[in-house]
Amino acid sequence: MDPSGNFDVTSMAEGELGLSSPSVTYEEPASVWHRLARDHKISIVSIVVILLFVLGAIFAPLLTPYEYDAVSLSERLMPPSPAHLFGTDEVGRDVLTRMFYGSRMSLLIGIIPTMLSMAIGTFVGMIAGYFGGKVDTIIMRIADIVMSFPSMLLAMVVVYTLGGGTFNVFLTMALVGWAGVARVVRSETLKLKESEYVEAARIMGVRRFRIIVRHILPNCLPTIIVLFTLDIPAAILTESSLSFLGMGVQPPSASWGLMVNAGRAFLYHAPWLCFAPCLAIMVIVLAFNYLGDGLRDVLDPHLQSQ
Amino acid sequence: MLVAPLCGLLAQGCASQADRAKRGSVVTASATEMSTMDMAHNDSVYWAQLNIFDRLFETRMVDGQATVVNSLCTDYRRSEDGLTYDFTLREGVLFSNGDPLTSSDVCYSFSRLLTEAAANTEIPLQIKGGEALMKKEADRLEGFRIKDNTHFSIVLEAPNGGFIAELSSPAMSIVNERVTRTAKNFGKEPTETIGSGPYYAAEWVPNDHFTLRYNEHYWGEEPTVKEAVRRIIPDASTQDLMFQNGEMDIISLSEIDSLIVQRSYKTERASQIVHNQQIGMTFVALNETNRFLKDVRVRKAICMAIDVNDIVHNLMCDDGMRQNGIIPTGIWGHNDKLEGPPFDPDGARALLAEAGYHDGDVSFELALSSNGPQLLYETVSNQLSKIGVKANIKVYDKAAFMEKRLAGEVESFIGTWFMDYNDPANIMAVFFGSPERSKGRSICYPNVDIMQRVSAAKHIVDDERRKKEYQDLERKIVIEDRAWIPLYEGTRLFCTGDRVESFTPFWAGYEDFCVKDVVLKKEARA
Amino acid sequence: MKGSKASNLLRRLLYALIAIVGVATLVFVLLRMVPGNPVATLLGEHADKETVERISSSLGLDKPLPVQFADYLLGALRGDFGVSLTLGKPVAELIGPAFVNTLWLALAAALVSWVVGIACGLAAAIHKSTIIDRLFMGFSLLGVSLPVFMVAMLLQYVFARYLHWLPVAGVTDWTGYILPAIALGWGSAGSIARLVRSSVIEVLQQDYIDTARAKGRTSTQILVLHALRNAMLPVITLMAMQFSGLLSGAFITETIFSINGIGRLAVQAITGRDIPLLQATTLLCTFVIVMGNLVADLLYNVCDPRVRKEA
Amino acid sequence: MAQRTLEVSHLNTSFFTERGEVKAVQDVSISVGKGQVVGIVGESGCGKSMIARSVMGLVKKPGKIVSGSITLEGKELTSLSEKELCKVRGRDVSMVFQEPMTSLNPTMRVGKQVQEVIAIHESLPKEEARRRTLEMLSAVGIPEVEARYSAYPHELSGGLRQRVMIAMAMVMRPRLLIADEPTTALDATVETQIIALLKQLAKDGTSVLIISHNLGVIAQLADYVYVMYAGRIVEKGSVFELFDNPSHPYTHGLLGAVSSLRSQTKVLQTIPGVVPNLAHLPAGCSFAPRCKECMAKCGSEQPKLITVNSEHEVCCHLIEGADEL
Repeated sequence: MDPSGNFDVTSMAEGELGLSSPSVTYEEPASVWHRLARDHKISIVSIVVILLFVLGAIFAPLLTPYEYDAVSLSERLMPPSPAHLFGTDEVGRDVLTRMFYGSRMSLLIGIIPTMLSMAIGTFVGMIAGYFGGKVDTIIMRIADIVMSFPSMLLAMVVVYTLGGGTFNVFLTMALVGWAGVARVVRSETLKLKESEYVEAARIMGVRRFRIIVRHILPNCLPTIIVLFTLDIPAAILTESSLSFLGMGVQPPSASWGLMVNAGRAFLYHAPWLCFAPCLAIMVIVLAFNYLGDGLRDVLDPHLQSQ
Repeated sequence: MLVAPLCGLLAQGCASQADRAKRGSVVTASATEMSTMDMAHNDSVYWAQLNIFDRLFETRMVDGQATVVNSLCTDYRRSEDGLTYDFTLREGVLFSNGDPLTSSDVCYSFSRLLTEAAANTEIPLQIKGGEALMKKEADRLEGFRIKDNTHFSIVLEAPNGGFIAELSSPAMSIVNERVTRTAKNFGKEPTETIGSGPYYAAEWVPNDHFTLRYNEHYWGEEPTVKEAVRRIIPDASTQDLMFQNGEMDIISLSEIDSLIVQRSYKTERASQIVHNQQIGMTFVALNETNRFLKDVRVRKAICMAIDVNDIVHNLMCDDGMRQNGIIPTGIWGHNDKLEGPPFDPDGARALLAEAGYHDGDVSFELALSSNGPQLLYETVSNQLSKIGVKANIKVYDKAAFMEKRLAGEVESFIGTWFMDYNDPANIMAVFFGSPERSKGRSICYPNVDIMQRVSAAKHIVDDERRKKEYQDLERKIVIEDRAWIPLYEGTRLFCTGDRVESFTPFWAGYEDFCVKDVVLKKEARA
Repeated sequence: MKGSKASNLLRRLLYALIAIVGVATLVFVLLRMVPGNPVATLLGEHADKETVERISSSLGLDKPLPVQFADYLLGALRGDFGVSLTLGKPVAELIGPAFVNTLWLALAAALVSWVVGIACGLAAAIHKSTIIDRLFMGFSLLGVSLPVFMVAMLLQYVFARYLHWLPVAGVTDWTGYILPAIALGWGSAGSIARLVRSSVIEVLQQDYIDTARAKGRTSTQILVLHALRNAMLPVITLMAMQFSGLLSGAFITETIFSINGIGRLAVQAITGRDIPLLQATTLLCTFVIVMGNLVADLLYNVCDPRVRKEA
Repeated sequence: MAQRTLEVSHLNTSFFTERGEVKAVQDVSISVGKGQVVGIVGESGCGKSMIARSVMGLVKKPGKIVSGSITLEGKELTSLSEKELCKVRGRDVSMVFQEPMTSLNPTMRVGKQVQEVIAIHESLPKEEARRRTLEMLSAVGIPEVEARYSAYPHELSGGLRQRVMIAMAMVMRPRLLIADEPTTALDATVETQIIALLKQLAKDGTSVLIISHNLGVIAQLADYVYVMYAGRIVEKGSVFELFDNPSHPYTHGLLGAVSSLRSQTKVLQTIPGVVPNLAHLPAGCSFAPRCKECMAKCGSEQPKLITVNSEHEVCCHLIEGADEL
């Protein structure tokens, strides 16, 4: 299925061991990190994995003796060897080197558009939820339009309108992603708006902007953090699908999606071309998903199933 | 997991895919669907034209040299001044619906290209009165004179030594006048698209498959293939798999990496490989309005920095031939004495320095159309970077690329031109025939005199003189002006499946071919 | 009560209509912002500028934009989407059969994802925190983490290339749907499994499950009679929405397996800059998604008595 | 002594978590006679509900009955298989839960939910089962039973839902009804009605084990009371004896925390501190850390159950000390 945006955001709350009456209450509330380490060890592993990838991306030039774009036609499609641990690609470039450089692009694609869509979605969602009325109706109808447009198709159309290229892919994915965030944040805001302390702040004459920033935003944060963590892998997958259809990042930039796309013609005859980037996509997406799951359990935001 | 046992059951039920092939039928695949079978509206996919229709003449490969042979026309005579041609049509030719072929069908076919006024107007426009017909100032083609059912003559506006070769172009296919005149959907509806070729269109599910079936009225020798299905498979690796799985009988290997072809097809199926020179030229176009590229020394440096032998040997696994001119090998008028500059990066650097440029000074856009040869681009760009020239690859969507190119705004690109007919005009005039044409190809060649001569060369009736003039001009453009950077002529490889005895591709090396040139093994015949 | 229910339905329909018209407008505007004349690509290498302009005007591409937009909307209402630039046929004729192919594919994929997803989710929920749970959940997380094209290519190589059991691509008979259905259903099977698991676990912690046990029901009876129906409520919604997703999102699967469906048409329309075809496919996909959401809402209303009465 | 309806002796129920054993119920013995109403009282989290669950055989997964015996009319329940337990539950012993809002299946009509119990334990024709269901529903005081039969839980008020729960528990005429905080979620007027209904049931011969943190409810309903603290019975006695003469400091505290009409003091007393973590119980008396009258001995030695009089036993070093003096 279309990989983007299909992560169910249902609460995976497991209920602490089902201890209904002898509750283990009155303990010091552990920090998020402690609870992650205690109940979701795999989240910690995920964080380590993600950090490793980030380090690999930052220090790519130090980790490999090759240039990521050094064409060497006499060394085309060489199988893995001590000189080229993951072999060479169809124009003789070192696959491992391109993996390191590709992780820059793929991580950026995971993070930057997601941050953008989070920012837009949060802002718009809070405005819609807080002010209600016509503003809400208009914003939510626009969000409806974006959401009824199959995300992959919208991305393809926007990429084609703007042309390929890194920046446009960033923009496209942000444009596609904000609506879902806006919906969740809006419903959260609606709930918070009715809460006593917001009511109290309003009665005391606190300005609306201040209420939104000081009272509503911080309480939406857990939700936003979890959404963010779960949207990153979705973005990486969307980019790889776009690249697969030739509409993502354009060469000679390297991204994992692009490498898989180039390598798929060689899947049978030179599998190392696909293997490494596929594995990387899989691992990083799994890591972010596990981390997202863990954060969701620990932060327990109010995410509905839709 | 649930799937595995299910598939096990299936495996028992269905035999190997190859055993399911229908006798007398071949399956082939292409990534691109035709938009129409109508030659007046299509010029990129020739599958329908080559198999459903005939032309007055055909071009065939004879000993590596393209040669024009008779087809629907059995005899012709050219007048002294090269303006008038008298033709004799083959007797007893029937269309696939049983109608007889007459001179009137030929006249209608040529006139129609002009009245439709879309693609392929260039050749009939040379016939006297062609311009008037196209502009609707006349209602018939003045230069086309019908004598009787099998005899007619054509008068040209100006002499053209390559006219007969041009008549073998797929665009000049002969249609059935009676059916086509009344057709609502010629070219799209199989029953309304009638030709005299060896096959007729039996079924067309756009985007899925197109089926040809043998035309019982065909005048030529009966082919062994009675049915040909052309499936649309956009993905080259899927085609590869399908062929390996026995689901296809003939595969064009041009979209599969040459090294893979070398490692798998050439080693495992060497005897089934069919080579065919692609009569066409791959070249680098440099726009002379660019502030760097207008300097001939820069163009020459670029020329010297591209290691064509490396590309042909390593990127193409020697499935290609280095070219030094404009007129490709295999075309009449090709000059094999032309010599390109040697691969010499140091010399190139020196030339750049002489022109006043240092490392990184020269920088331009190398425009790649979204479906273009990406590896070649990356290779060339990388080779140029070694002499300090930045050729930045920029990917454009096909339409955007076309529009930019037609407006003369592409800074540089790598293109391939395939020949439609066996005459130098088919490439020289296209790129250097006039300032407009040169601009439309984003070369923007400034030398007006040369272009006038290219345009006029076509009208030289004497073959030797015409050849000499073309070669002269070619030398000026390529060697002196470096306005055209030739790379190579490719070889198209086909691989035939176990059911195919022999196969002859189309002379110009298109992916499309004449199905009648496929011979099935005895056991696979109907 | 009835009045409010009807007006609620009307409001939803209105929203759906707004969304569809909105998408239609959005696509129209986006496509007109693109540089490059689609006709140029169509005519190919041999065409010169004049020919391109002549053909463009014959296709009405030179009319003022508002006029083109009006033509397009009015045509769409009549089911006339113009003629495809790349395939040369009326778009409506192309979309009909393509939609049927896509529908079959989506049904097959839905079957795969529902059966596999619900089975895995249930098994994991019942054996919560055991090795079975970890295995199935790892499996389903892999389902949502693997790009669909990787699954598709893997299936092609294993079942077609090595085992020769199934055709690589294309649909000549029903066996052609098996691999694409698995590839397409795989991802949504993963998310369904995750939702089923969490939903069943949540329901199994509800007090009424204790009540049922106190009545003397066995675990299996409880699961079937009490837990499943309640646990399936959110799942049904997800399934309805995913089905519309399958119907309108098989771009990659249809391309890899060469199935002549809506998804591949859309991809071809984009790469070929086939504006009429692209407009029609996006409109169709949007319609499907909007209807899917509507059906999901209605299904939820039907299945959950709490919502049913409130509406 | 005549055969008791329920006899729990030396019951130990623990949870086995990653961080060790949590002893939810320790060495608890309880006895309920026929037609008797027995109450268990204690703060939340002290293990009351675990006793109920242990009796029902409904202890959830990491939890387990470690030792002890539970007999229902002489029949040992702890050794029964799950299948045999299913036959007992709902027929011989049934349970009413605290939350009427969530204890009913939201997607099932309430009548069906009651009728289901009959279907599980008896093969009756549907009509007959329905008739009995309707009878039972009206017996617990539900008006317009025909209409209510096909209502969904969310369409009923809290009180009605609890009545449905009671109907469900009583429809098979069980020997023992366990009511776990049956009125906690209800408002005061409804509470009174439900208490009256339970009283009526006891009068009709059903033994009732009622669990509550609300001493008021216990005082109104129970004949005999057990006071629980941190998984142990700390004091037990007949309702009058216990309320008139509380011996354990904790019971004192509990009573002090209730505003009573009889009480002369205006200020409510509270028990300082909280229920200790069951995973890390102090070595001696578990109430010691909160006890105002704590002695040195309390921190190290577990007190034994001491008989105050024939109707009253307590588990406290203070009493022991009194004896010694």
